[in-house]
Amino acid sequence: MTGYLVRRTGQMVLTLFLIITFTFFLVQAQPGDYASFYVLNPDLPPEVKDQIRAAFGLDKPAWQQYLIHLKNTLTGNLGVSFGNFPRPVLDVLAERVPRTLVLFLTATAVSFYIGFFLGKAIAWRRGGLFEYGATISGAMLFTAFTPAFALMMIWVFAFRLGWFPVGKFLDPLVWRGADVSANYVFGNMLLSAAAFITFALLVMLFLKRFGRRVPSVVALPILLGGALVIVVAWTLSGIGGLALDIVKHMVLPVATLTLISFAGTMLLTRNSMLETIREDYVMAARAKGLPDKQVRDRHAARNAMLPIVTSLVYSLIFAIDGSVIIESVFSWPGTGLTLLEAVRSEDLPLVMGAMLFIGTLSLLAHVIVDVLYVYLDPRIRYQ
Amino acid sequence: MESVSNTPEAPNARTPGSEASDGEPLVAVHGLTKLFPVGAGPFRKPSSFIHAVDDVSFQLGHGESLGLVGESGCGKTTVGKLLVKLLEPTDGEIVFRFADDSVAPAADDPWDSAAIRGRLLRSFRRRVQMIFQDPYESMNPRRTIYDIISEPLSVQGMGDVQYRVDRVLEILTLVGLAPAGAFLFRHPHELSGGQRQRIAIARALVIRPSFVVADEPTSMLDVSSRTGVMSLMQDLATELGVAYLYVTHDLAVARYMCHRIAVMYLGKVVELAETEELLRNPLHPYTKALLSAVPVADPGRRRQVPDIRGDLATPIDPPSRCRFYERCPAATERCLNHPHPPIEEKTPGHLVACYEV
Amino acid sequence: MTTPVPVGPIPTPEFEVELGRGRVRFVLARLRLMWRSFRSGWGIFMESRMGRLSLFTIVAFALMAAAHPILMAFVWDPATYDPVTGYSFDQVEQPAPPSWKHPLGTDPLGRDVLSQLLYSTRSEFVLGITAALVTVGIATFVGAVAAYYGRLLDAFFMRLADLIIALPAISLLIVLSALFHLNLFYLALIIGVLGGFGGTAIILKSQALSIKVKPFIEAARVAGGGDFHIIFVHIIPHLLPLALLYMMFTVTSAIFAEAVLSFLGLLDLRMSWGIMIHTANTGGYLLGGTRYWWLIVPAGASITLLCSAFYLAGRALDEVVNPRLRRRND
Amino acid sequence: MTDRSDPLLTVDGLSLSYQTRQGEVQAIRNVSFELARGSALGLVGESGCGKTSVANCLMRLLPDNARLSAGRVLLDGQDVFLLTEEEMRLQRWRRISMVFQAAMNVLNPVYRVGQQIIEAIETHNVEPTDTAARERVARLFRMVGLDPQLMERYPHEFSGGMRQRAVIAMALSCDPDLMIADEPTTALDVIVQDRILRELKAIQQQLAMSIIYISHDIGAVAEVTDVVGVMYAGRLVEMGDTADVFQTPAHPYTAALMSSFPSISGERRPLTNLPGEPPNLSDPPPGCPFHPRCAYATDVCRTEYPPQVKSGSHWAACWHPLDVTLVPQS
Repeated sequence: MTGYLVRRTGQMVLTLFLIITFTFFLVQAQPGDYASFYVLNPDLPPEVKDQIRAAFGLDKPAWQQYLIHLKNTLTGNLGVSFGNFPRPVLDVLAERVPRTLVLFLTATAVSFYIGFFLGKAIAWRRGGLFEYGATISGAMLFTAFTPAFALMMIWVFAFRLGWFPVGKFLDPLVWRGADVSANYVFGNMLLSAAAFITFALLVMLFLKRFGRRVPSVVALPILLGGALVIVVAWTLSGIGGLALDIVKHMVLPVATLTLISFAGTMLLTRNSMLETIREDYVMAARAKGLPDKQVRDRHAARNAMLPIVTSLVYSLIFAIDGSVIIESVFSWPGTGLTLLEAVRSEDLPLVMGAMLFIGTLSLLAHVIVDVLYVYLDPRIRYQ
Repeated sequence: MESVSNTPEAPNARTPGSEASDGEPLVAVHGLTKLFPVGAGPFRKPSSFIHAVDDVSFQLGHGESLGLVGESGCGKTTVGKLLVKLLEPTDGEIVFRFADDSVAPAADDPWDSAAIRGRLLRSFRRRVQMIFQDPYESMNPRRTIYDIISEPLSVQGMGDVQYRVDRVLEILTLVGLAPAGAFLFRHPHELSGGQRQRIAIARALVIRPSFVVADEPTSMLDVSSRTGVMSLMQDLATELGVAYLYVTHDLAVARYMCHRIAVMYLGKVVELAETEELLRNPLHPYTKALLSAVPVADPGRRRQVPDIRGDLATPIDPPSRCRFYERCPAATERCLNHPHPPIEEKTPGHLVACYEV
Repeated sequence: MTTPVPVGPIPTPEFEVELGRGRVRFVLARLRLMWRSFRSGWGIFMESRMGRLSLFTIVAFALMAAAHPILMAFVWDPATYDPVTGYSFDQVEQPAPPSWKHPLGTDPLGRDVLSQLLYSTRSEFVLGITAALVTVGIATFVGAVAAYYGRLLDAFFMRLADLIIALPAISLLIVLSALFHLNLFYLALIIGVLGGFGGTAIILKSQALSIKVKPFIEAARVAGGGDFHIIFVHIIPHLLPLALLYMMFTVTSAIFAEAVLSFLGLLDLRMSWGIMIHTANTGGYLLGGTRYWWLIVPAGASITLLCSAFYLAGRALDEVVNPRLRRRND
Repeated sequence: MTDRSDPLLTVDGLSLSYQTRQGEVQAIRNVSFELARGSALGLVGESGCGKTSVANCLMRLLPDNARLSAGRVLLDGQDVFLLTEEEMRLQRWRRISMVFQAAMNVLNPVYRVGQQIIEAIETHNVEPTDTAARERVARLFRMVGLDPQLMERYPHEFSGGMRQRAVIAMALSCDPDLMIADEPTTALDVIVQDRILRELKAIQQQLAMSIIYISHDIGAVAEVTDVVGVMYAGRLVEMGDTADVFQTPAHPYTAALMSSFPSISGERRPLTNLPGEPPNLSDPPPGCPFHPRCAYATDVCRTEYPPQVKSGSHWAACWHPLDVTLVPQS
């Protein structure tokens, strides 16, 4: 098992290397070479141009440039952004990557849960208007033209109802006079979220040790208590209002991303369940006299989950792609929007940096899915 | 019951190998070995080997039927696949001598299996055919019966469409599917298991081979269609002069189909004898156990408990001693300390691989 | 749970052919057979409400695409109705709401929205179908070959597919379109190639792998069939239904990708649904809500409808291809 | 509870059909039998004759397209089909358990084998605590000849024979009154099959449990059962004490089945070839369903279903029984 994971990780590193190479030559391949983009950019002062020439070896042949690029990338030197001059690309991305991560991790988790839940329900009670309606509306949402759908969400919930802000990461009016930076608040929010998740996992593990006969009712109050502690801590800290502002800005993009991506999981779960339901062990579970819900959840759905976990890679990448669109519509300052702005302003170092990060993100997703799969399927675990 | 004429007749009525030209066997297998690597990857050496077939030798006469019997995983199907060149042996040789040798490397020369490739392989395929176990999976469900049966003719470029249709109609009638025309454009899934297996026989025999490997052709059929397929195979063997290697796990079926039976255990042939001799007078402890494990349909009869221990071992890198040692009721010190016993003739025509017989 | 299906004796020989002398009857019998299996598949497809609904939608859009050149040639005056260069002079204010003359109104540049919509439909079909054919052509071949030959060839194609799957397609297309100014054809090609060497290849390969281990492949080899015969006669026909299914999904993703890129203003096209929304968006009309609905609803709904129609057609096709998903046992 | 001399199970006039695309398939027609406490009943027949459907009826585990057209199944005098779904659920495994045909797939691959048995024990509250449940599983494992340590293993780590034993242990886990064994040894090698048959018989006698043993293998049925019923085309055509039925078969089908079974012991008697195919159950022939294949068939067989001929507990449904000691009942 460890061997398998090591091998998979090795493959991922190789893939990452290929992505770096690919983006480099892509940029090289376009009309006018890489160098001219730097050199001809009128925004740059002459001494910076010299600096870039030296750093990237732009006067050297392509393969040497490639080696230099590789070395720079591996040492974290992604160059200097034109658009955000003189901020280094790495610095720009370090600020934006967490914002994308939060957006798309939350949306993926929620949509996976909803999709799985609905999918198993419609497969279990087949036929009838519920299945038909869920399938049609699922397919509509799944194939909906994301920008139009996002704009519709904004129009309904931000303009007509006024529940949430139109877009962006924060509201400058709220933040006027605040003595902390947005990154600081956001960083602390991430820390609290991580702390809560760790706490929840520990509670679950702890309860599991008492066996199946401990009702899950016990878990809920403990978890709610934990959540309450965090909320109280934020309220007392004095920057709770600022955090609330960020949360408010998050709701609409997360909801939109969730709505467009849950259907994929739902439809897949339905098909996977329909195949699993015909397995003999599901019939055996029923024959054993297990309650209907237990047959569905512990036997059918648990096995139906395996192919879905494999396809979680697709969902994650779908969500990464989706977040590019969502970020641009909601002006959410994440990697996607950064990529788009960089592309529009021909800010090549930033384009390459953003692609690298998006690629890394999807590769990480890949690895995580592999680990999850190994955990879920004992047949692989013991190989 | 009706149609007693269709009853499988005793194969012993014919003398095995009597049609052999110059007394040479049709197939001579010597030291046949097939190892399958375990845990190998594109860039990794295998960590161990499955000894699927290990140093197996036997001969098969013209028109003879030899049964290869053993439990699943004993390597009997692998032997069959090696003979029809679906697999290449790791070691050992297989030599064929066909009676009507017009296309042979040179007239009357034996065909060395290892040297058959290219155009020679094609004419080899006209002489050696195979019938597969599963009548459901061994036919492409998208193709019609005509496509399936005429495949050997068409891939070998034999005749035009009309010729092939005639041959297919002819063989369909021969395997007892009438009216033949009604079957041509059906799909396998429209037929019953017994009918499908008749189609499989027709496909194997349409190019008139001399030798057919039958891999458990009746094991997935119902009792009532099984008998029909068995007697059909025997009738055709007589009529067309076909020799069979009959691979099966069922000793009772082998009894009705084969002149001689070879019993395999973990890649080795442990006993080989004429059918009735083997059943009446089994010498190897494994054969004895196998025989006493078959349930009998006679409620008045009580059979003895098979004298065997433990479960089937794995054939992965077996230790150098008798393969049956761990399960053998008669194992001695000698069996432990010596390599797997060689197969020897204990009584005329009765070969056994055991130190203690 | 499977229903026991009793197999009776062969009923009346419906397909008995007197072969006579000649190929014609033979071929006819075969065609009749193909027609029969098509009809049974069609029956299952049409049995599903989703199948009927999606087919109806696709046909409706195809008619729309066909209508545009006819309207332009016989009914509409190009000066007013050309989707790109036309201008409606009799409207005081642009964009104008729907009227008898412009059933879907005009866009901010005074062009007829209905004409734009119909004109774009054709390009969406061309794009989707080209991409789908490229994908399926590549994926079928790669899948069959990788499964059949295995080893290094397989390892190479599967690692490549892993790599392509890991690439976020939209982000990549954004970069590509910015660097190379893609047109419709190149876009179709890129999407097709990405799909063909990517996920679809993996799925078709695993299907091909399950075919490769079937005994009928060994039977074909024993019959004397070579690699070419086995791949083209036995493996690829089994991949086609699944390939057709993934064609549908590729059409969906191609149309979707085009729309997104056009919306972001990154493509070099004359007109498309995405560009229509892009035009409205850059003019700031989108957040006007329902006031300028004709600028967004026709194009947005068309994208969603056509995408989901192809998607649902794929789903319904899935039930034809995969008997385990069917409701009734036969 | 009820009197010990009452039959444990009474099946009365059971008829079941499946709705399929090809029409209504009459899987079981008018099947009646009784099963005494502690005895072993065999059901013999070829595939598609309705054996497994009978088993599924007893468990009341029927696919959606099945319809019970007539008859009752009384377990301890209680009609199984009149219970609510929840009541039936509590009867399953506690009263009737089953060893399924495909032992390979009956164990859920993602859970430990022991856990899957404990699950049934907990559902029916057979043991008060977790520890007691584990001890019970260990006892069951020993009973079927498995090392109790194997509880902690996953199904894929078991060989075919071990899985079959684990499935038998699972079927015994809630002390059922009746165990249905549906082709429990079909996929196994003879030596393993022999052991499992012996263990099954020993356990049945030790626990004084009733058992219904379903198989197409006459030899296995003859060794394991006390009473045997022969099924053909959805009907029970002959029934009686195992010794009676197999020594003096009355129905021509039983006789044909027996003489087409090759045997390794005794003289080599010729095998009978039963011509034709079993009837199509969506369009069964009138009269006796066996008449198209029967050598003794006369006009009356072709038009009317035969009445029972009987002698003691041995009966057959035939106009021309081979065993003349059986006489028609008024």
